[in-house]
Amino acid sequence: MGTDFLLIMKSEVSLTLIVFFLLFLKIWDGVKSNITLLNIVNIILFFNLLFGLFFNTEGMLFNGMFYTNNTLFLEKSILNLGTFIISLQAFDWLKDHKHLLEFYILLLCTLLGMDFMISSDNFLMFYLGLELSTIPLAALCNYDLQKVRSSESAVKMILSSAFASCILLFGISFLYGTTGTLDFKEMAPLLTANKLQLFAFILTFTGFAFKLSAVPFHLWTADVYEGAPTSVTAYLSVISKSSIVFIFITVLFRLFHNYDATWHNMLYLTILLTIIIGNLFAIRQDNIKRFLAFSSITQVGYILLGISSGTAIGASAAIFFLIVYTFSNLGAFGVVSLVSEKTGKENISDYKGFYTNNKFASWVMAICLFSLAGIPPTAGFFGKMFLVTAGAAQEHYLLISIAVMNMVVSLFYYLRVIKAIFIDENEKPIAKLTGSASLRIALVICITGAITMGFASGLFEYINTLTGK
Amino acid sequence: MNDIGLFHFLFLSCALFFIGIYGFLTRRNLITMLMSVELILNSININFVAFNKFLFPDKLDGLFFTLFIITIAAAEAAVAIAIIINLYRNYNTIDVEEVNSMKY
Amino acid sequence: MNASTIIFYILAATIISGALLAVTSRKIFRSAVFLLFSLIGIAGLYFFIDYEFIAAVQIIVYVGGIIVLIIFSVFLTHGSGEDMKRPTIGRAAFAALAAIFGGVLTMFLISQHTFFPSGKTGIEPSPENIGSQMLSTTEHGYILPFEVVSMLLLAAMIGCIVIAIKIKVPPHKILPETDEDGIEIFDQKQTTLENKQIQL
Amino acid sequence: MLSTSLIVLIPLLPVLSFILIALVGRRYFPSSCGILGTISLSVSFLLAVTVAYDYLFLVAKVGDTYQQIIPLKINWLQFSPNVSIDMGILLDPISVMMIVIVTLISLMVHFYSLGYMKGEERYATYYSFLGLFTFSMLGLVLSSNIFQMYIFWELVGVSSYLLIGFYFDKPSAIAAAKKAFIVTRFADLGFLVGILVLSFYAGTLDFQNLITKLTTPTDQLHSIVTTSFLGCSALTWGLVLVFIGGAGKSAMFPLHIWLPDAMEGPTPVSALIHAATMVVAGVFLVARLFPIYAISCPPALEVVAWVGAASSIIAAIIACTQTDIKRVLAYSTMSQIGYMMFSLGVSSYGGENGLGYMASMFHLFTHAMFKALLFLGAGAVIHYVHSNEMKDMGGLRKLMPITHITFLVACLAISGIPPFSGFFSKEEILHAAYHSNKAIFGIAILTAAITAFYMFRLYFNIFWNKEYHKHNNEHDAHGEGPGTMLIPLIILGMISVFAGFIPFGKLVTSDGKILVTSFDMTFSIVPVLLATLGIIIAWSFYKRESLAPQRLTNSISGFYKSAYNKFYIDEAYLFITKKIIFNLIGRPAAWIDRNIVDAFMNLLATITGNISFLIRKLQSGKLQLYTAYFFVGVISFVLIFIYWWT
Amino acid sequence: MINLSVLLIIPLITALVVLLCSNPIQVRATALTGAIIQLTYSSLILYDFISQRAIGNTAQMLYESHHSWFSSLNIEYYVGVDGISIAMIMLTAVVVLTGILISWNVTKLTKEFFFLILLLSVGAYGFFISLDLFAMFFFLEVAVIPKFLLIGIWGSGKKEYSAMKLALMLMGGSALVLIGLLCLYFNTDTGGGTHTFNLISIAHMHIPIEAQQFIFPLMFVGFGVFTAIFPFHTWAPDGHSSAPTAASMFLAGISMKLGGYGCLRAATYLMPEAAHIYSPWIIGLSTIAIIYGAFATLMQTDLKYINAYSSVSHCGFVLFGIGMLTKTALTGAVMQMVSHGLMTALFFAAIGMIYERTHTRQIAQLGGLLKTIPFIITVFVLAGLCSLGLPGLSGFVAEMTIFMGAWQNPDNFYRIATVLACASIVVTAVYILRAVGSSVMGPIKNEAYRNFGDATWNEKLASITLIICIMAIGIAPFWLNNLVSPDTQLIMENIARSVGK
Repeated sequence: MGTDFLLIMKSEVSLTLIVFFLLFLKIWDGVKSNITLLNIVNIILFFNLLFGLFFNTEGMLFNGMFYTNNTLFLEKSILNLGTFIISLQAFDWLKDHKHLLEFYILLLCTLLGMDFMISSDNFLMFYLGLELSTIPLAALCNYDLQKVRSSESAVKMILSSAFASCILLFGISFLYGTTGTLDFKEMAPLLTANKLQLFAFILTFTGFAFKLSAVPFHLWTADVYEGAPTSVTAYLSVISKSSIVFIFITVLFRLFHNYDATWHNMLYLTILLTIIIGNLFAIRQDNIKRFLAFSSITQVGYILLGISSGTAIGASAAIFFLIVYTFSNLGAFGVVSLVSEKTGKENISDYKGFYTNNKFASWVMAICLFSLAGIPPTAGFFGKMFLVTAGAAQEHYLLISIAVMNMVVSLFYYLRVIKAIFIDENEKPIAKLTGSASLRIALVICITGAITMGFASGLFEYINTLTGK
Repeated sequence: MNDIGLFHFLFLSCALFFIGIYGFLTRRNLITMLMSVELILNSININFVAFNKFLFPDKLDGLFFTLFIITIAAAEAAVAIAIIINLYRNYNTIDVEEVNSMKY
Repeated sequence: MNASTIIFYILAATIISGALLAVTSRKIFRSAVFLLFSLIGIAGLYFFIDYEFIAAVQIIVYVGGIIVLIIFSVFLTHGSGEDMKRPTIGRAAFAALAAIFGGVLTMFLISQHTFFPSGKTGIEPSPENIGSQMLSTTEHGYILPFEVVSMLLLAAMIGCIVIAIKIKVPPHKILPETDEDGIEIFDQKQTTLENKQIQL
Repeated sequence: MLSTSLIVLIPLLPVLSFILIALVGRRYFPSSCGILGTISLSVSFLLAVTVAYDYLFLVAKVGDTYQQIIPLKINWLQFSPNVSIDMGILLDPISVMMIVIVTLISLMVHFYSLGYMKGEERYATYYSFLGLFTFSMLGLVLSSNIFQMYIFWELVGVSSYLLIGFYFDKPSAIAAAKKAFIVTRFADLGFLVGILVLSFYAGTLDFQNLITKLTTPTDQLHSIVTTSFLGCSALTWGLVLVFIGGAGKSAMFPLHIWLPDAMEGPTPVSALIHAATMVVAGVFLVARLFPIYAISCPPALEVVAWVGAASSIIAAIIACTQTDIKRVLAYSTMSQIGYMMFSLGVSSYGGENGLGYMASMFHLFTHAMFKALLFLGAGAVIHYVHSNEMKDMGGLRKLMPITHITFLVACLAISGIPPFSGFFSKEEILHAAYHSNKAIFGIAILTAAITAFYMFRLYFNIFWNKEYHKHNNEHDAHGEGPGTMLIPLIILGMISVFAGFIPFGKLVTSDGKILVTSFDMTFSIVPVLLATLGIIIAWSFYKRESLAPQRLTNSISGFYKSAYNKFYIDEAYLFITKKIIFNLIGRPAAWIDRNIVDAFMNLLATITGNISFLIRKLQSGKLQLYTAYFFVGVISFVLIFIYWWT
Repeated sequence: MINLSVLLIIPLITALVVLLCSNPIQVRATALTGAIIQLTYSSLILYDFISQRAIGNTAQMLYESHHSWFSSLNIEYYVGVDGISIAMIMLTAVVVLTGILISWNVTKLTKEFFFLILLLSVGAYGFFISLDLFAMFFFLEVAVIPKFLLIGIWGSGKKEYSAMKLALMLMGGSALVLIGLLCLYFNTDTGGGTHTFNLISIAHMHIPIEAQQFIFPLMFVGFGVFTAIFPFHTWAPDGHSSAPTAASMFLAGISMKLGGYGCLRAATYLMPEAAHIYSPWIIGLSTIAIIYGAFATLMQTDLKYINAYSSVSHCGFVLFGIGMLTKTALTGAVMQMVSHGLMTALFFAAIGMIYERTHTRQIAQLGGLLKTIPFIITVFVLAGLCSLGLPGLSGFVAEMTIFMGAWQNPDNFYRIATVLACASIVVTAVYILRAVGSSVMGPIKNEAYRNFGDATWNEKLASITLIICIMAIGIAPFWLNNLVSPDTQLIMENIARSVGK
């Protein structure tokens, strides 16, 4: 064990250390200024992000409870990056918040949970990671303590995810019962086409689908996203979702590869429903967070499309897309959080004439939305193209056609926002908003990422070499 | 207890599971919904324990899983109740049907 | 029909009836008590198959912890005395149908399946064994989940505290308000901010 | 000494003048533009005469046959190894004749306009357009390639459009210009398709090759003649379509409707374009392709003949009823061109039988002279009277003696009274018609009589009849225009008198060989007598104001009315365009576009929106319903993927 | 040495510099400088290309440059040009330059306006030089969204609706293209089960005929939407009419050409057998577009609508030429693209200039403008004349080439279609003359019209540039023909080879 142990688990170890450090800060209560605290935390998170990039050591620990490789390190870095950006964006929101440190403790605990979850090779660890990343998140949803919607969203989050975990656990229990093991590696060859196992697999799958908010298991998403504090929504829609996608890929590819015919079909149906329903709902939303929720549901459809290929390219496309998605979605959420923090306005109609006074923020929003819509030259285009290309390898052209045509529908609602911002006239547009420096940094990171990531072919190739292994 | 086998347990847990689901879908009080969740989790525990006992007694995987589920159930219940209480403060009700300010 | 069978059925009856009553009773307090019975029945079931440790945990955690928590929260939310509202007939029928259908389907699937026991000799689920495995890092060691779950408990605890704690001070955020004072405060804030931050 | 550069200069000088005036002249020396144009045209004319002289008498005759000479050919647009549009110059008797006519008439018009258009606001623009037209027309007649001809054909059309619409604030002028362009455009469609047909079978666009390919009896030609489409052979189709193009430009019935309206343009323009040059382009076109018509496809030639004949008689009848002097002249032009057309139509290729061809060209030449003269004369009258209507005129012979004399000469010439030029050319035509088609001959001779009648009706109405009443603000004692207007009249009058003596049979024949024309006095008696009769009737009716014409018109009022209304052809066209094309095609097309095609796209959007609205209840905000859907989803997935979709 | 990537870099840098500018004057100056440099460079490429060809360089694509981009999917940055692309590049350079000149006086958000225009041009250049289908698609879509913003922000009339419709329909088209592209990709085989987007290598592969039958319509219709193929043309009238002048010029001048070029390069060239099979359909649809567009134009009363519908008709010719599958017709189609691009840009420029002064585009409200703003009206009339196919201007040459080529197709159906298409030139004459006649000529309808100033220097420069180009093609079409026809010849050979098999 020794240093190897530390290096293999470096992300988790460092996160744990940070959590305890924050706990210590909280108990010590020596730093009174929120701003100082925030700066400290942001710096720590930045170093955590940097640290995540180096000294990568692949390995397996605790008899398969935990393993890691370069792909996972990359995935963890994506999560770290997203968390860092969100932390920067949350600056304005948190600088007056009473429970600042608790926020970070909870947040980093969920991140830790996600790290464990994606590193797990075992259903027990997977389940623990999942719950660790869910339960504190529900508490975070309630973080605007005085806001009705915040508690409503938290209630919906925790109860529906409890229900979903029950379904998932029910499935896991049968998987355990029919194979006698919880270990992915041991279980995989034991999965045969008998109906109870298939049943268990389907229950597990729906559990994942719930977490991914794939239709028809998505209904909690919009309400939770709308009610939660903007930064938490961003976290939910980007980090939480990414981590589930990562583990979902692992589970499908590593564990359930015997069922690939079934899960192709399941994904087929899910993708169709997800993309179509997500779009249909998104086109008539007015609350921008709710709108982004539905748009993120649609995005999940595309991610699943890439995954449905069942190939390494599909996995890399999904991971690549998630990087792009992190930048783009967080950029959009950054602007939303700026606006809602300063003015309390969250409706698309409030954004009319936004461009008159807030040029930079408008462009950030526009670029990020274009990236989400998959419009070149933003990175989203590449992300989506690769997903669709990977998905097309299955030669389900009907599915591909519907997916691609739905990109047009989704363009419509992204353009609605763009239209409100740039085109629509407004007598009283939102005044000039000044965000904190850290928010500005976050936005700059986001648009830089949203523009340049697509051209960074090296990254995609790198992911591809990792997943190809 | 020769004739009390795995299937008895499984059927029992299965019944409990769906009773829990029924409760979750019908109870209008958030706390009772939470209680239904506990029922469901318990049914799953029975499953794990039964599988461990009857099929795979060589390892204690099922048992440990149950232990962790119980722990998590406790944690989940705690957080859920905290949230419910907070909700109650804001809404002055814990009727799930009335908690629908966000929709469509 | 021997004794153990009878015991099992009694336990099963307790569990099922407790559960059924818990999800149908219109008094929330009673509901909690029925749940308690059901959970105790389950603990009995664990005793029945000689998993004493887990049975003990079940009683301690559920009976001593969760049920108490629930009852506590029932008091906190002032809902104990009144009858709870009935679910609408449609909802109840639908839920019942779905649950029964799901249950039958699952049971059907289970009964169709042939389980393959490993046939190996078992490990005694004694507290010693459990304890040593729990803290072991080798094969079948559960130290990592143990640590993770401790983190989870920590997080849950902090979460509970943050959320449930009664806040006496006004909202953490000063939102623009309609009255003149509010605006004044807001404006002051804005100006001080602007000094420090570069405009977006 | 046919220097290529000199030949090229003939069309280039006008276009240079056009460019110079349009770009620079209009702004910096507007009043000198006329001089500039006239000078360039004079040079052009001199060159044309030189070239004609060289060609006809020095260079082109090999043996006894005039050769076609192509001094210049530039590959302009290559379609395939064989098929290309070349910009070239083709000299043969008819093109040489045409350049002389065009440059001469154009020069006259330029000169005349110096006086006529003086003081006009857009004087410079006018001259630039004249330059453009002359260039296009010269390009047309010199074309060595059928597509090149089409190109200049279109350019001529546009210049004509510009010149007709010269008075652009007059709605009638705009309408007339538009009409002229569109009608000829429609006809050009036939020309274009005809070119496509011919070139496809001939595999070339070059006149020389085209004619060779389509007249040499080979298997290929055989296949064209036998490939039939809707009952006619491909070649017939091609030639008829090409003829439609020609008919459009030459205002043949029923595509003539634009010509009378085109008189809205300045009168010198009418003289140039709508009397002497552009309108004979159709005749020129048929003449250019004559070997093909005559040798390979007599049926098409038959069509030409009958259309020509019909046009000539119809136009003549209408001309009798018109009161606008320019319109009378316009119909007479149409009638005379009909003459040329059927003359070509009754001709055949080579030797004695090519008489009609020769006659047609001869008539083209003489007609150009006297018709230009007539228009210029009419222009002078209009210039003085400020009206186009006969009723405003009368008794002008004393006020405008020179105009009077020259006009009379022209009238005599057009009526075919010996020894004026018209007599000779008409005589040949009648001769040719007589020998090949008696029916057409009958029409022709009748037309000749009517021609004489209406020309003299015009003449008497302008210069005799009632006394001219001066208007209050009349300033001149005599009505003659400035010298620049008179000199062209005199020159053209001279030519009209003497042009009949040019030995056309030696110069312009269908096969380039000399055609000895016999002059048969006895044959000439009948037509001349008929023409004289026409004159006498006109004299008796219109010499003085009398009621005789009125009585006559009353007695045949129905016929008169329909002739006066141009046999309602305009109305028929109007019906087709306004009612059928606009209302039954255009409007529905626009409507369909908005309400079906576009609405379909909008409908898609609406449907999507509606579905979205309908399913909004799914997201009811109620947690238990969400869970219920979730649970139903799980069960359906289980059912679907375990039992159905495996 | 020529490097095609410079074509992308120049406008990109210009766009970035524009963003850094602080006042409108700098913005304009920068944009103009960039456009001029770009035009110069394009001309340099043209010159070099012609001289290369003259010295016998018969390589299919010149100035090729490969860079591996996403090697796991065999996506390359692969550029190269042949005569067709060069013609389109020149067109783009000219239209961009004139568009910038015409929009000299944009006062609302000047910086953004020029930025978007330059971004759009990057898309167009990229599209025309790409030889990799992925990159081509990339650039195709780059060119869409700026249009949305251009129309939405600076447009007039029901601009939101038009902008949205345009963006969605074009994206719908590109979605079809994308589906086709993916199917095509998975039907290629470079050996070892890998696939390729490389246009040239796909052209030398045999795509299974069944796949072609499926893919070709997708690609063709998809690109066709950009070219306003019937019945997916309805974005064009609304889009054109609502767009600001420069955007209209771009839209009709360049954007519609993206579609035509795509139909030719990506659909017809790569799937010759399917092109052969679907040729009657293409002809049918495009003939409908030609005739129907022309007749629909007849009834329009708004100058921009007139030109927009006539663009539908004229772009129908492009598809018509492509569908005919003869070398001459293909050449004609390319020429028509260039010609229509220039002509319609000129037309829109003229309409824009008129609108800027009169604030109306209804022909009924205009009249007698020839007296007050002769220069602009001359430009307008010239554009009209070019549109109706006056010899000496580019429209004639292109249309005639198409007709000549079309007639080479010895089949009665094609013949009839050709005659119908020819007939449209008459209708064209009718509506053009109607527009010109009633808006330009006649008495002055509104006394306010007397006070207009004629064109300013920038407007003059723009118009004259376009007119020179139009006349250069119209008077000396051989250079364009010689530039283009060897490459259409090559495409035809590809078709002939495949169909012959």
